Amino acid sequence: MTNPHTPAMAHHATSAKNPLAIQFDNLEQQRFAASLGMWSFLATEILFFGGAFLGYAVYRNWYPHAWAEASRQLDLTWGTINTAVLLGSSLTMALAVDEARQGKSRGIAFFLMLTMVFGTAFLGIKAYEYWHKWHEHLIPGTSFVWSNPATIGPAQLFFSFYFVLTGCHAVHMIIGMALLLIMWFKARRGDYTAEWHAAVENMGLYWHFVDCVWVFLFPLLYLVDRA
Amino acid sequence: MSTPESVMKLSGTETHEPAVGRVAPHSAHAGDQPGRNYLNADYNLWSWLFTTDHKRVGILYLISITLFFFLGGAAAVLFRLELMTPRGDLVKAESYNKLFTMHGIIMVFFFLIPAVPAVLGNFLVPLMVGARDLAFPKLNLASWYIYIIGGVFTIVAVLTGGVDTGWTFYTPYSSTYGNTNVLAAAVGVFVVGFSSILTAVNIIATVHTMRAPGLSWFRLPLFIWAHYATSLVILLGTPVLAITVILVGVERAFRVGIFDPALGGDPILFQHLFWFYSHPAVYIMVLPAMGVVSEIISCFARRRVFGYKFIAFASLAIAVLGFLVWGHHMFVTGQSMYAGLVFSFLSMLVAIPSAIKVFNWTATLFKGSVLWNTAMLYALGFIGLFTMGGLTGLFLATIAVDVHVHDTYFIVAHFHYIMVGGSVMGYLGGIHYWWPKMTGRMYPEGWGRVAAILIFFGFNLTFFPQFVLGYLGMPRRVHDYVPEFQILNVMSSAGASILGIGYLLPLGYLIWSLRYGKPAGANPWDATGLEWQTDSPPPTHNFHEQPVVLTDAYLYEPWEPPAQGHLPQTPPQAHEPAVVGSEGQR
Amino acid sequence: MSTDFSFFPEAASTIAPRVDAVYLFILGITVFFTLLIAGLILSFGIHYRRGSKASRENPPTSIWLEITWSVIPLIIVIGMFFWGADVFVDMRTMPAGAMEIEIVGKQLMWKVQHPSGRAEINTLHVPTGQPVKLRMISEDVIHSYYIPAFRLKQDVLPGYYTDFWFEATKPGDYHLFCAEYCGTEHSLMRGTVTVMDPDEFARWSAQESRTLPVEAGKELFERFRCGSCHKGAGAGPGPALAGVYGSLVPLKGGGAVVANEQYLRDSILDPPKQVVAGFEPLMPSFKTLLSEAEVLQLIAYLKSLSVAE
Amino acid sequence: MHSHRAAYFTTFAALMVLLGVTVWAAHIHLGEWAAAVALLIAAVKTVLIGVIFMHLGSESALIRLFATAGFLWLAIMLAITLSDYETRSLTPDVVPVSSAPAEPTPGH
Repeated sequence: MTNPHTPAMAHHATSAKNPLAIQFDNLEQQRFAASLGMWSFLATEILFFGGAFLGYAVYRNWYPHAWAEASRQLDLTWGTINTAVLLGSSLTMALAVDEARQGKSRGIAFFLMLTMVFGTAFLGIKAYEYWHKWHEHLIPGTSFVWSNPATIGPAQLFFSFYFVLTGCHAVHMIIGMALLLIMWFKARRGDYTAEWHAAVENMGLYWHFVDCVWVFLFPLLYLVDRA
Repeated sequence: MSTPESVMKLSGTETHEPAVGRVAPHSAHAGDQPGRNYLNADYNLWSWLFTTDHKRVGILYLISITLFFFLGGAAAVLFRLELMTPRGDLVKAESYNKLFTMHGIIMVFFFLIPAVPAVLGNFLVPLMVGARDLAFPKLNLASWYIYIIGGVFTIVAVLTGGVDTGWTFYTPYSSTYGNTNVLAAAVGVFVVGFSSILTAVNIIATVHTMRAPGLSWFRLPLFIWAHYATSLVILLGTPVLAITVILVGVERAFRVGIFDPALGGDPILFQHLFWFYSHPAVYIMVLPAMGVVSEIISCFARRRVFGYKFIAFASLAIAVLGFLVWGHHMFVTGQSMYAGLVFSFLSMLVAIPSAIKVFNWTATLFKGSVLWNTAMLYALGFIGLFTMGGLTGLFLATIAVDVHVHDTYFIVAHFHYIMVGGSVMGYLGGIHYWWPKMTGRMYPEGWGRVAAILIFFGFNLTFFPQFVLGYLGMPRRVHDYVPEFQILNVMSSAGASILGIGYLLPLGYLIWSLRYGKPAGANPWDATGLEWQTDSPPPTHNFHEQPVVLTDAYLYEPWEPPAQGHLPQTPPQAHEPAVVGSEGQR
Repeated sequence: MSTDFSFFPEAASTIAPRVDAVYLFILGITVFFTLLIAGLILSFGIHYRRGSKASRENPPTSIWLEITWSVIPLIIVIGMFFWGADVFVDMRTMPAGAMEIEIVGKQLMWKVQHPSGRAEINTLHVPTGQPVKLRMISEDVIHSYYIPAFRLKQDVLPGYYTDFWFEATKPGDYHLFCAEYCGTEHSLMRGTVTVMDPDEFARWSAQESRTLPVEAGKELFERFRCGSCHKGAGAGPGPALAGVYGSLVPLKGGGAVVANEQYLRDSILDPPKQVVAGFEPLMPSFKTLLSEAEVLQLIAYLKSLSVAE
Repeated sequence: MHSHRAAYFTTFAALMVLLGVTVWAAHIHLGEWAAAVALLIAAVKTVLIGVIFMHLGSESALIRLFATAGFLWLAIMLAITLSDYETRSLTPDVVPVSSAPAEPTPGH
């Protein structure tokens, strides 16, 4: 009984020409497992950010005015531009996955590079905003300066959650950018074919998820009450 | 390929053809020469440290988890000795606090949560569903490395001064007032959380997509149902612990007030976030052990598990209801009275699925042919002690009694009855039940039973007096107590030493059996289930031929194979319909 | 405090027998089901042990069995819930006009302040037959004021008042523990609760003529010249304080809150937090100037202002 | 495999419009509805991204279940915890001393 798999060595390398892993029977099963695994991981990410949203919800409920005041300190124009940039990167990521479905390696590489450009732009704007907060002494802790003594406590809470939420989001972006870079090299090498490109699809899921987190973060942090 | 065992290894009833057919799909592995298995496939360290074989990752976990179990146990023996006397005289207050914190953190995060899923789950889930490996073997290895990294952080935290906040890290003590290595321990706990997340993702993907042909959901062994439910709880709970630990770490590292009342923060918010994970975590710890018990009871009672569907859905019900009840840990903090009543009611409901399981296990013994060997002793011990653990949980769910017994030794006794009486007995039962399959060797039956009985009585002597201590009002985590509690504490310490010896025995004879144990055939207990249809120890890719499941699980009654061709109607999720007999049409 | 060994704690408060009743009911249920399960396991295990001649045909698989052992436990636990909830609601409903004692928890120490002016450390003297309400706050971490003989405990939080009430019934000395782990000396944060007859308690209260908290509060009120802003009938920049305790205070920026102790404490230590409608947040914070005990004395004085009107 | 490029561009356009709407909505005085509206718009954007960019539209029901389970559990956590915070001030303690009814307290 000959079989396409090499003799049962513990380590069995899959490659572009032979993507079917030994523990799977067919590529559809392998793709479905990869997608289900990714979505399970995204469920954990939803609850990861969810825990911080719970803290946000409790304190915004307790100190509505203080949080509105603190939220107005954030630069809305840069926030809006940043959201647009991230939505743009989501578009280019989706196009990269679309290219992968058609097996066009060069197209994948191009749109992955575009996604990285948008991602870098987002992180750049974010870094500027962090510098701006540092400059304005809005980093919670001993160096925190706040005009209205009434809300100096809750304002620090707001900025604590601002930095924890956007910080975790930025870390997820950086991890995403690193993965995109690796994937860019592999795409140029032609590792992704129309028949097998689960890695690109999962990268897309991850990137879109990080974008969805920002879709919630932007209104909750920047738009508490701009009326 | 050894032919199915026709003669019953042990004395007793009729023989029968095991309920598994044979088919050779195009992807069979003639490469596995006879005599080659996952253990002797390769001997160098590289093949172990970089293995993607789920069985080897299971063994790696077995070794590291045993190390942590005895580390945590040593801390327990130390402070049990301290508690022999009312005065705090064996160790200083600081070291006592560090000891119970180390015991808590190591036992909860580094033993109980990973034990059954990472050792037995990793090893058996692919075997039981008829797959060649877990869905993501590399992730599985990464899970072990993450576990080791988390362990290193925690051990470094312990060695360089220790942590004295208790395993619950309550603020504001952990974030502002405590001055021990809270940060290092927090990072350790944060990292080890991802290890169980990866195990959960693996189990979910494997159970959904890689079941053998004919293995529909209601033909799955209950071990798989329990691990599937546990994986859901891990997935939906662990990340909340991750963000909680980050918030405490940020508050402590940058002197920022997230839970600090001085800035208007709320220390009870930390408790909400912490217990949202940590109560479901107790179900992560006990559900897999329940899965193990279902397997053992059914095999050694030679009976199909009574109410299979009820036990399966009870596991899922526990997983879901487990997320609604965390407030019963906070009845006496500033939580509102109405929320307390809601949590008390929901906590009552979560007791029902556990009750259903216990009754079903007991009913499985009825009209069975019960063999009292080691694994069965552990399983029956599990049922007895878990019943007491579960029922004493009702005292804590009843809000009026909890006000009195909260943070006393009544609580310590309750959760040890479930964790040690339940999870550890289940884990040891599983280790003994599948030891022949994992190592190809039989353990010494006599010594096994001695250890099981010793553990059962040592356990009861250790923790039953603590119920009485609890209602008398002895608070938790005290190294210096009022004199009238001494008698019960001495009894508890005596029990702890017996329990300690009881745990050392299996360590001894199991290692001994690796070298000198009788070689175990493919199916020493003549159990149903796919893991018993391959060699012991199994070849690297589990099966020489892809098994096909023809009937329900645990079919120990006499059974005739269905007419040829009329076979699995409900193909597993992602396969094309696998009709046996038509070769190559896959 | 009986130092001889006993299996059951004394019951020295009105709520204790009720908690014991629920406890014994559940204990009965636990013993019954444990023996039932253990008995069934042993009897089935032995009667149907491998190789025994017991008949084994047509083992039952009835759905009714499943339903019975789902519904019966459900009914039992629902019963437990309602009984426990009933006792708990009474625990949490503060009786009107209870004697209010203030307790400040600090690592290794319980500072107690009686309305009669007496102060205690790590001890608590209470009369029998009269509801006593303890209002508690912590100066550092979370503690838990626990009197096993009364079957009651309540966590003591930093920054937020928590309270619980009891009515002592049996004179004697009882243990007082800190039940929430609060650091190195958690186990030594113990004390004694002494329950006395009302007249003996009255004599005890009068023994040391300490200043009444109301007087101490008045002295603090004058020392910090609170009256310079809080003149009568809102004449000054601060709202009038006479009759403020218990009234519904409209807040600047909408909403209103009942001026309970928590509101008064927050307004003293963190004035701009909830500014009264029609006033500006001019009041400086007294957070560094007043200890929790002094804040409680000021609040006692403010409450006396409303009763005096 | 044909390209969905057109669908992605229209989705992107819709997302940008919704971004504008959410910014505009923050500037009009909605009072306590502001949070609800902002979350609603964000939810719509997330569903758009999920269904089209993340191909949930064409995935099997099981994967859609896993996608929504995370949000469901988040809702459980938020709902029960916030219910505690809402009812914390409702403890049935005594009406404050000053306006306590004049009935004689037992035991005096």
